[in-house]
Amino acid sequence: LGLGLFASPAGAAEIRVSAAASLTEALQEASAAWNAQGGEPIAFNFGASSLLARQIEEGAPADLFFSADEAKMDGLAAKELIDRKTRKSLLSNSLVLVVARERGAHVASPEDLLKPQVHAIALAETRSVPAGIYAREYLTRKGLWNRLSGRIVPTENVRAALAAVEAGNADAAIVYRTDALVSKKVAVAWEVPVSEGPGISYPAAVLTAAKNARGARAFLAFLESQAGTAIFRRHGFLVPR
Amino acid sequence: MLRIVHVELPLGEFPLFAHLDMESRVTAIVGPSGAGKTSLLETIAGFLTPRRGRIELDGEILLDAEAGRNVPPRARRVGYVPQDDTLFPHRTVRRNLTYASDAGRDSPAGEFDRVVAVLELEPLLERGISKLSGGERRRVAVGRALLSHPRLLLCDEPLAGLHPELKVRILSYLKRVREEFSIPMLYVAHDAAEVAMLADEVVALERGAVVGRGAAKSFAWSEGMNIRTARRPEPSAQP
Amino acid sequence: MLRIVHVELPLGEFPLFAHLDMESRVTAIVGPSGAGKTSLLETIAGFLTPRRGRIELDGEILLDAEAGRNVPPRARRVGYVPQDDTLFPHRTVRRNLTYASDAGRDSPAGEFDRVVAVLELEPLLERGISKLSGGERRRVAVGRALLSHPRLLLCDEPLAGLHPELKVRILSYLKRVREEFSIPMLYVAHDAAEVAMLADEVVALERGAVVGRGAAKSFAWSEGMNIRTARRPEPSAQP
Amino acid sequence: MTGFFSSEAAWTIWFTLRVAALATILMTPPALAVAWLLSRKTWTGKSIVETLVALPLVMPPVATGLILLKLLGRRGVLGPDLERLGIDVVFTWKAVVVAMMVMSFPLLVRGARIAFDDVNPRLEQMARSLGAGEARVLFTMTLPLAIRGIVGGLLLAFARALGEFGATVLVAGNIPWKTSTMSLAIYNFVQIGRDDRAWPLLAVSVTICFLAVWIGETVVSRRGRLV
Amino acid sequence: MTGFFSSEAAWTIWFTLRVAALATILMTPPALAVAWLLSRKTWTGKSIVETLVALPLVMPPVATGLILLKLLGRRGVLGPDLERLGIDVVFTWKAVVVAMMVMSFPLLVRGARIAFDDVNPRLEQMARSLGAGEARVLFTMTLPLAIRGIVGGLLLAFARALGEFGATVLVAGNIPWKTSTMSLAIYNFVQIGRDDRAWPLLAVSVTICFLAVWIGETVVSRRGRLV
Ligand SMILES: Nc1ncnc2c1ncn2[C@@H]1O[C@H](COP(=O)(O)OP(=O)(O)OP(=O)(O)O)[C@@H](O)[C@H]1O
Ligand SMILES: Nc1ncnc2c1ncn2[C@@H]1O[C@H](COP(=O)(O)OP(=O)(O)OP(=O)(O)O)[C@@H](O)[C@H]1O
Ligand SMILES: [Mg+2]
Ligand SMILES: [Mg+2]
Repeated sequence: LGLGLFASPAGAAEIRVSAAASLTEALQEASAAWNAQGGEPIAFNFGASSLLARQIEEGAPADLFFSADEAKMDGLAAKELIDRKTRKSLLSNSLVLVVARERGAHVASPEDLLKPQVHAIALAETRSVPAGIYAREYLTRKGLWNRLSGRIVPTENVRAALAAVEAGNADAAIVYRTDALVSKKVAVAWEVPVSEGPGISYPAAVLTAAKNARGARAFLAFLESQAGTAIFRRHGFLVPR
Repeated sequence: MLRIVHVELPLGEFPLFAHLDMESRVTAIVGPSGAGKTSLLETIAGFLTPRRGRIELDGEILLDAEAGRNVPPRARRVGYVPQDDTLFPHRTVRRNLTYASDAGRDSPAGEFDRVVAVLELEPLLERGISKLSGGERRRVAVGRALLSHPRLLLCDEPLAGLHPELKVRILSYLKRVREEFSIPMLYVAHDAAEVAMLADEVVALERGAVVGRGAAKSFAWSEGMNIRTARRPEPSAQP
Repeated sequence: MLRIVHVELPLGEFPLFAHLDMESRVTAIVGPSGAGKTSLLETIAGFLTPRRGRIELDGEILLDAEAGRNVPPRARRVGYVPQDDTLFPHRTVRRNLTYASDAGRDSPAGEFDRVVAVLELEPLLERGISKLSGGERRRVAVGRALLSHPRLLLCDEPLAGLHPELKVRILSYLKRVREEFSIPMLYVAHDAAEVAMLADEVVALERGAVVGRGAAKSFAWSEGMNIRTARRPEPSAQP
Repeated sequence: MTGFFSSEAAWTIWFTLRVAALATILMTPPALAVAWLLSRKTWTGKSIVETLVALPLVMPPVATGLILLKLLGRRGVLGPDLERLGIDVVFTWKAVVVAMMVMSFPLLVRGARIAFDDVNPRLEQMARSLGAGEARVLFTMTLPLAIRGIVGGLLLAFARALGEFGATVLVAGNIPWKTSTMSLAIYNFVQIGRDDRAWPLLAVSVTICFLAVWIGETVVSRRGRLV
Repeated sequence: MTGFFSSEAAWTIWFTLRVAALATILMTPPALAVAWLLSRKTWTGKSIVETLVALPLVMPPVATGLILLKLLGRRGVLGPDLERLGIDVVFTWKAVVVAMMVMSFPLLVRGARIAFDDVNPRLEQMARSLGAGEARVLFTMTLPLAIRGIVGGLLLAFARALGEFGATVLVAGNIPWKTSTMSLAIYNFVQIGRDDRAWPLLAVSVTICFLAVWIGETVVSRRGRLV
């Protein structure tokens, strides 16, 4: 078990990107394209935005942070951990109300959530997880939050909320459109119009502690480029222009 | 009475092969180390299961290998004093002695006190087994077997390592047990005197087979078997 | 020579109190069950640490409670045959016998074969301990002690449960060991004949104290100590 | 306690203690049974059962959680039957107990199995020949003689139950005043960066663990005095 | 393997095996030492050490991970010193090993400690009086006689190392081709709803677990033949 065995393929000139788990597939595709045009290798670290933020606060090495919500980014900005000039809100997403594809509750609009046969509504943790925070914001704006709070089931994250609906133990869930598309067992009952919805945005920024800031900026630029945005669109994200 | 019919049990080098009827009340089993004495006793107790043969006690079949019948140790009601004591290490002396009666095998009233007195176990009753001397252990093992209200007693050198005086007292008690309750006894011993004192009959084992048998008094002790006659042995020590 | 000076060790009911010089080559220790024989041996071997007293072997101080000196068992070079064998269950007979020499305590050349021959252990050498009979265990324990190239042998009933014939052979070998290598020996036994044959001197323990002492031949065996003389004991069994 | 902790935190602590204890208790009989079978009987596919038992350790908790959800969910394998019986597991305290049981099961089984292996079968034989039935043998010989390993396993199991997070959050959700255990609460506080509120809870679980260890020690050594 | 699995999955499996094995190996000596001290020596604050050892079980993994991060992170307690030595742990395979070690340490310690407790001290005494030094006693008596418990503990520890997620993801991150273990990969696949890619990996870890169990069984029973 020579330690040499553990030498990672990526050498010194790599771009370390901490990104929200929900971006995994889009970003992997993007990095492939980026490499194809001769970009430096990318080392991703996928996880829950909040934990990624914690890692950065504790000085874990990263060049670029791609969060699933502004709050986390603000937190880092307040601690002077990101290079403000590079901060960009690249993507947006929309919330959807989903029910089980078979024998799902008859819900066609948020108001239908008040129906008595809707017992449980799965949301990602509404204090810490972006998707949950957005969903709460939306329900509050709709004046439904307080009337529904008894039925809310906070789950670890969006995926768990979907799993709850798939398993039939939640009658409905509010998740990102991108995640809803992935699951075959759920159907979109109602798509929150961007106008009504909360301002969902995925900010990205180069970190002040970045070892490879130049590379990070370059990759960020690539993600903004035509090629980059095309990929995100294909994965169901909205790209505000 | 105990009948052992063509019992065959594989051991290390050789098989144990036993075919005996024991009408006598106390049968002494003698034989060199590794002859199969313990194995024989454990077969009767049901700890070892022979490949062949039949064992009957008072007409009841305890084991019939051919017929596939095998009464479990629990139902054999045989009191066994193993060579290595096998006391229950997590129980006091008292709770070792009462184990059988707790399990529903009550001995006659007063028996407990009597046994404890004869074996001189009073001072030890509340002790843990790990705090006993070798001889004290032996006595507890004997007591435990006596208090299991058995139909048959199997004693594997019950008095090994006991002081002669005590030995005599215990022997005379065992004798009384045999007479009062007429419990037959199989008794492994090495000491001619001990055998002569207690046994009616002697069976000699060697390499797993019965090689000699006779009334205890008249039993032909091979040269040196009685240590007295062997004061000056030729140094047969060299290889 | 072994000197035990005012050694005091707390036991169950009573303390062990020993004060002895042993000039003789083989000292037999006799006494009723629970007298403290094993405790005495384990004190000399260093398994038990007395509260008071001193122990010297050939002038070297093994223990001096007052001076806080206590040579660890490892350095005492004492061969001990415990009453309960204490064989190494995870090693074969051979690797039990060679344990000491593996640890650097080599016996004289040829000793291994000689001991194995006398104790008749050849057929068992590659066996696991769990597959031995009681007497076979004893013999392995004796062999292991003999092969540890000791300055002093402590034998706690080494021949208990052995067949007279074999007993005689082993005794005569121990006798030879004592003469050839002049290894002094402490020997716990219950059999008058055994003692008479091997020992020069007898020490009687009772309730932890030395109550009698004398040359083996002339030793005054209390009534019944020699089982032969006790053929018809008055039934002292009733409580 | 409620003085220092918010009433919600106090509830969470008390709730966690009860479910963890309940899970450990409920788990013990089956775990001991499995351990006994593994130790005493030889049967084909033994290694397979052992593997199954060990799985909750090997799989990432989230996977275990998903599998449990697929089993107990209303659309799951057992779900419909449970629903017919009017038992609702998922997203209730029952789910917490189930998750804890599954996750700590392997620890008790291992501990007990090894302890059973080390019990000298001759003692059990002797007990039988003194007239003890199998039940008596079990309760007067096997279990007391294996107590060290069993207590050790119970400690690990209880500790694991207290710490369980991944599987619980999936099947039970993280519902304040309903299914939120200390681990879940701590996880949340860490996520929102409120370490100041996470530490006190952490301190509590450490204290509980200390008490458990200490009790275990005394139980074992109490028995030890005899042995 | 690479035929069926993507080269990334193949790498992940191989990587996980190596780090889990390495973690188990590195952990063994200290764990056995601690277990031995707990079993053989009596000292004040023993229960406290035992509690500390058990902590990684009791705390939610995320807390353990965070504490490790605060220790090893660049802004952490040891971080600066490590950095000066040119060792960076966080977000490297080293972090994975550390996390696995910390999380499975308690399992081995418990197992070994109980096994040591059950070793008959007279055997060790006898070995000494036959001239064996402490080292020889340890290697010829204590360890061989405790082998069952030790192997059992090693199994649990290795299994736990394979399954570890919560702490690893914090200190090591979930970096493909660098720190991503099977557990992390499975978690990530589940997150993005790609269960189809999670199951094969799960199957692999189950298989590995089975092999480990099976090897453990044979090792123990091999020794068993003599005892
Ligand atoms: N660990 C212990 N704790 C308390 N008392 C003990 C312990 N071990 C032995 N004893 C007591 O000390 C006394 C002496 O024990 P020892 O083993 O030395 O007797 P012994 O002379 O060897 O007897 P035996 O001939 O039966 O072996 C006995 O009364 C015994 O009950
Ligand atoms: N488990 C075992 N496996 C293989 N062989 C065994 C086993 N147990 C005993 N033996 C062998 O069977 C033979 C008889 O053993 P047994 O214990 O019956 O002898 P014994 O007559 O009681 O001898 P002793 O007087 O020394 O106790 C011995 O040669 C012994 O080596
Ligand atoms: Mg025998
Ligand atoms: Mg003794």
